[in-house]
Amino acid sequence: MFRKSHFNIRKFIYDAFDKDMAKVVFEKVGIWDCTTCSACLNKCPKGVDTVGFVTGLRQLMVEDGRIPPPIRDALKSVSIHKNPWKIGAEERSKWAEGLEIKNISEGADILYFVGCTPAYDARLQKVARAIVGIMNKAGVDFGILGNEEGCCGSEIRRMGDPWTFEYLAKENIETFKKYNIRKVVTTSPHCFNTFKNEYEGADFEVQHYTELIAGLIEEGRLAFSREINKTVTYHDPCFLGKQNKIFDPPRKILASIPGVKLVEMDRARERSLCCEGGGGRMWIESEDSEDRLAKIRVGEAMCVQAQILATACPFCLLTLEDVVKTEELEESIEVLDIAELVIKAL
Amino acid sequence: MSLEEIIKDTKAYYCLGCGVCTSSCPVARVIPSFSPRLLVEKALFGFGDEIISDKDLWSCLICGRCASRCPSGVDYLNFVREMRMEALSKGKEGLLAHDGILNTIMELQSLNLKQDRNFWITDDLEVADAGEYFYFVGCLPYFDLVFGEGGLCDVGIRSIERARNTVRILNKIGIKPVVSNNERCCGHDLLWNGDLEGFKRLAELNLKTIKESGAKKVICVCPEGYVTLKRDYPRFLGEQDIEVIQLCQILADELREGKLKFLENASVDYKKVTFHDPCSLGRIAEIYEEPREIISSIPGIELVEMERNRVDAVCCGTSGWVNCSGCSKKIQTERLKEAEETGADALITACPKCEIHLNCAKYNADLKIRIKDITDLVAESLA
Amino acid sequence: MESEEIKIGVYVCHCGINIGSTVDVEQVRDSVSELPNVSISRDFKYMCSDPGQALIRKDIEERGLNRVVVAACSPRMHEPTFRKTIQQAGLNPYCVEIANIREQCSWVHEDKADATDKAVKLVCSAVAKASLLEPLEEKEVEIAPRALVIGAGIAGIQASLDIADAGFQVYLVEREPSIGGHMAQLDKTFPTLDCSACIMTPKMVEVERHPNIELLTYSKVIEVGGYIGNFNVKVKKKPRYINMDRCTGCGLCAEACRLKGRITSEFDVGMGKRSASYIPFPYAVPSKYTIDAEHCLFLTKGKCGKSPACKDACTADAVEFEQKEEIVELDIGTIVVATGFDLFDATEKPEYGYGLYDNVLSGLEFERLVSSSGPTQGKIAIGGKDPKDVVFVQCVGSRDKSVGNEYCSRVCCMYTAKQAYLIHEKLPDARLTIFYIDIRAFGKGFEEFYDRVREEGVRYIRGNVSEIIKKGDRLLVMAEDTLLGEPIDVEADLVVLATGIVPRADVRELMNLLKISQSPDGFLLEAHPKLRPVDTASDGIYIAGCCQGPKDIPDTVAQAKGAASSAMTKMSQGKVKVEAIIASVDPFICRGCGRCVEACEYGAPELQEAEPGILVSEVNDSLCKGCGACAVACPCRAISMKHFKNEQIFSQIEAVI
Amino acid sequence: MNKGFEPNIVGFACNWCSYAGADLAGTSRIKYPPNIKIIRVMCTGRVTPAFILKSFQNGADGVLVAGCHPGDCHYIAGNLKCEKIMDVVKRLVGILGIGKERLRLEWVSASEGGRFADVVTEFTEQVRELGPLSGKSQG
Repeated sequence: MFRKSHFNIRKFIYDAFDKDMAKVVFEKVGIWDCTTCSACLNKCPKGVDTVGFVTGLRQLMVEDGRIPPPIRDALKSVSIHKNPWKIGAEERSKWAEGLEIKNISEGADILYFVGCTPAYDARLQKVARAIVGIMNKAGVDFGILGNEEGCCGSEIRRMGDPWTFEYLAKENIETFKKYNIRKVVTTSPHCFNTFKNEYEGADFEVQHYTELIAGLIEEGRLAFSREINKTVTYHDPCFLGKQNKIFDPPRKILASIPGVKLVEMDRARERSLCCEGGGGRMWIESEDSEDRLAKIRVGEAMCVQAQILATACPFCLLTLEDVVKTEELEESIEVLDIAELVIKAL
Repeated sequence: MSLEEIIKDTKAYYCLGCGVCTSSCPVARVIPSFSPRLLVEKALFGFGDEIISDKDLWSCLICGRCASRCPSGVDYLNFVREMRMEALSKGKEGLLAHDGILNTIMELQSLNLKQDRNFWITDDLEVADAGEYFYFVGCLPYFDLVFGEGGLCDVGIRSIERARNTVRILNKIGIKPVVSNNERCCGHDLLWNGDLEGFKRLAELNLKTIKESGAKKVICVCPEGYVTLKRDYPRFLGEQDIEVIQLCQILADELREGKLKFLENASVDYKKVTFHDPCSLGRIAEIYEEPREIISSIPGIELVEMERNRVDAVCCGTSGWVNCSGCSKKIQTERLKEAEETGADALITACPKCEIHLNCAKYNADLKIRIKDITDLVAESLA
Repeated sequence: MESEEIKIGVYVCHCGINIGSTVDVEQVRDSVSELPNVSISRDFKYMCSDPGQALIRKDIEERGLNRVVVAACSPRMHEPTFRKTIQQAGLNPYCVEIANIREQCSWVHEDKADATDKAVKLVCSAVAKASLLEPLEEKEVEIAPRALVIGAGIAGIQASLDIADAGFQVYLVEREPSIGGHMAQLDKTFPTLDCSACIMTPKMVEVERHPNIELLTYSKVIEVGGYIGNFNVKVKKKPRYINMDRCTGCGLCAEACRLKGRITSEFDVGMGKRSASYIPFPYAVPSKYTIDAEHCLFLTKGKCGKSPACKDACTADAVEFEQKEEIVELDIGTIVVATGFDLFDATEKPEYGYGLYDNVLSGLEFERLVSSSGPTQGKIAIGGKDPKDVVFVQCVGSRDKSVGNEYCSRVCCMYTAKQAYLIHEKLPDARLTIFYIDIRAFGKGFEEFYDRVREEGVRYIRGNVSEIIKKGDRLLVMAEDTLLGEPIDVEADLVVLATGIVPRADVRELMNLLKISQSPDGFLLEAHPKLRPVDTASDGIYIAGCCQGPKDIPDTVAQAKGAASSAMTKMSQGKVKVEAIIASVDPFICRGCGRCVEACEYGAPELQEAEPGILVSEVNDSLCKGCGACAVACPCRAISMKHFKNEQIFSQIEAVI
Repeated sequence: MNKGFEPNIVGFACNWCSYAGADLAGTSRIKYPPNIKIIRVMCTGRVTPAFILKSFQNGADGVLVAGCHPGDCHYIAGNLKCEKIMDVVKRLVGILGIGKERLRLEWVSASEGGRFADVVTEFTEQVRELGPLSGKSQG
């Protein structure tokens, strides 16, 4: 009973002990399969930095110029357009057209950092608008950077390009400083994680939007007026859950929506299964042909009779929804971002 | 310096052997083996080595009670100082209290270190880098860390408040004094513990600092600093073109001219007080009346005298942070009891060291009388 | 004394090449030969060897040396050796000073010139201190012939029996209602498969009957004062609400209890239920009941039906709700600590689903399940059915930095093998899989037993389990078979986690009580890891069993016997030398301010009235441990910390720079 | 400017934890700069402020005091007493112009040989960076 990938981090590490490093890296299949979800890192009894090892190997490949074309394109796009989606920076704030959102230069308590994928992906633009809608309802004083916003670098770093990451980090910190930003709220757990744990010299507070909304609900600043009579299960994104131990705010939000019956999948919280969207995996497909983890995950959600599979990460949303479409499960289950559920119920 | 030179220098050969010195000596009362007379006589008989080996050489408080009463005018204080110099040159020293930390602090100040001693200056205080008056702060910043709250040997005082109060008072009477980060320890204790070279190093650095500030007048609050700058700097480094003044003198002058005004019923906390003459201020500098005038003129305060006052006052029990012991405590306890017997609710002193030593004696002891510094008292009572 | 001329001999050791290869020993020898007070300086291949020591003794005798400096390895290594050496030559043992030029010089530096330079300074510093060293006197105190043993698991039981057999009085304190500890909870013991209860019960009964043992169960040590030979101990006896003399152990009270079968049994680690009035297990000692005040209706709510059912049921009139807690005071000579361990809480590893799935058990839970005295009388059933596939997971909470336990628990490999064997005996058709990282079968008969288990068809897979998830009614255990390098999933009806051994949750409380320390793994710290494994840093306090670190039963018993014999040695000597490196007060200088009293953790200095109204501090030599905090607190330097006096250290500072 | 400057560092280590930790660094052959010379005390609670000041006065450029981690003191709380005292001594060396950075208090256990070496290496580099204690020559 063997699982899908040839990717075997332990073997990589063992091989690296006594063989020529370059040979090890470049002859291995599966190095791009790692989603950097950190499930192994968290459990390693000897505290080996497995994820750092993988990104390190990738870095060697990037240095050597042996980069798979899709990765190369994504990295190139970031240096040109400040996003990995190969779309011009001038189109970054298109999603916000028609919405009344302050530019941060006018001054605000909170910077809403939208992120590349929610800014450019049509499906995720809905999530960004939902978050804006919620914040407006609650009277949160926030602004956005508009076209000035640039990639956070989280995925770039994991694709083996720490140099561009450092450049992006420096630039973002400077931009935040310029507008005297004290608090940043992100759509994506990936941006959140990198701001919180990987930006050296950052002196601003970071929140994931689920923390912000859970807080707003607790303070009574959001009143639900509509019931959503559905069975909902929540998929913990790795970068929010496993890696930053934010398990409760999303659940608190869901539990407070009238009508929602919250059920848990077997693999919940620390035990959650990765959707396979992290670590650059949005840009590169695995060479193995077994079932995607997202497919397994949707199956798990259906096992607990969930009608809605809720999540709080752009990548999770895309990978899970993709499965629902390709497997033609739209009748049975719907994948939604928590923000979308909240705005529906307001 | 040879023994003969010391004898000559201090006129020890005039000693009549009358014993007035020993019977006047507060130390001799608690350490019967200690005798100023015997020390001098031993020198006259040529037993210099015995004197410098005797640990009691370091028990003398330099309080000057013996010298003030000596019918022959033996310069007993300098006799002890010079004998200590001899002892030091033979590698002998007294038992330094607080593991010698205060003495080390003094010695470290003769190095070329950039101190940060002015941390206490708050925004409400007006001080200058240059000007006519130089306020010589003395050891207060260091005392605060050693003896202040949470300090190494907490005796429950706030020495640094003294410095602030002094500047407040000076500001009130229109003086914006120079306070310098380059000020050093005055050198009093090094001098009297026999380290003349160490003293000179500090004195030179201080004179340089004072002169660079352009000041012509130096205001001292600490009586030891006052006598050191006024008497010892000229003696060992030649005449200086500066006037050294003790704060009480300024205050008494201002009072007489009616320029210093106290609050109506200024003293609520202290009704009846007694004044303890610090040795340097009293017997050495002969400033007896000014502090009394100042205290008496604070509305609501009654000044009463202890049995032994002015020239007869008794030392606070320790000097130069050397040979502090249970005997010192006996002297201190006796002095505090003498103050309590007057019925006063506070003993007023004018020397930070008296304040420290008397407070230390109160630690875990059954002594009620409060100890208050005259500068603090004045600052709190000013209109 | 003061006039005695100081004559120092300096001896620089090559330690083979350990020092000599990095430090120019001859240069060190020559550089210090002209220092004041040094009358001879030599070098030698191995100073600690017999000829090396003889060299020192010869010089002392022939040259009249009165202080010795040895520049060699750490004083923590050979200071005692050289103290003895000079003592044999008639000097006071405290007249030697060691310069540590091996551990703190030759072994940590590479450049020979730098290392030599540093070695010279370290020797200068030692010479400076040696010039000021003073002979010290070692005093003696009497030792009370009574031992306190804390904890009555197998370690405490064995130690108590040994000490009592030697004729000393023993007070054995146990916090549970019965003695026996964790061993009593086990079914069979590896590798011999002896029944745990069968080999333990006779010892438990012997403890109860021994004329020299006073058993204090349901009790806790709450205060320990004093020092070796003269510990003053307070023990709190919790009320059992049952009269120990009257109770016959018949169990009518438990039968009658209105909460019967509703309270979780601690002894069965949640696998079984009990009443509020209970005896933890059938062969408990003492075989007397206890009413659990936390649950008993009458004790918690003040009401239990019309009248308490147990009281009505008891024919011996043994129920006494009016009992109060009692404090017992003891004068003790030596103490043996045998407080055992806690089991690792597997919920700290959420990936295993422990606490989430009923069919994931801890090792101890499985012991109770498989035990014939357990809640199922030894029947292994999951959801009423015999499990077909059982998976064992090794190293749960051991060798795992992610939960902060870096050490190996030492018993799990073998107890897992034993448990697999027990299942195989009862359910020969069950498929048994053990996931392991390494098998540590190091003990007597262990490897043979491991082979036997494998012969029975138990499958050993090398790889640590990464997660356990539900698959229908069954579990899916996921791991990598690291020998094949391929992921592997195994389905299971029952998973047994080889939960490791962790320090007692209240170990800090115990440390504060006894003034002993812990090692980085959290277990109690022995005085020396190899040579003093049962001693602690506090004289007269010994440790045995798992409180010192994970170990199996034979090792525990051996260590208990070791601790007992150490305690007995001290008590049969009747007297003990107390620390010579202590503080002393110069009563003439002391101001009696009491700052030393405030600084001391041991109550060693006390203020005494020397003359009316004059207080002077006095240090109790037996209480002083020699830390020197009082000397720092003393404002007037009345207190000297012997062997670490101000002038000694000042001289070292001067010499070292 | 300070090229070739080798700082003089005096270390005070408690017998039970840090001195043993230093020994362990030796037994493990972990290398560190030779600038530090350790004076053994039974407990950091024995380190009186005068030891620190005397060290500076005698020409030390840095002083390291190393004791047991809080809670591990062989004498219960000597290390905490030392910490309280060192807080004041740091302020003292601060106003004296010696500089707080030249005095360091660290907790090193008997099992932390590596940490001992790291602490010493790092502190030595820091003091080297600070340069010689100014005015030392005049002293």
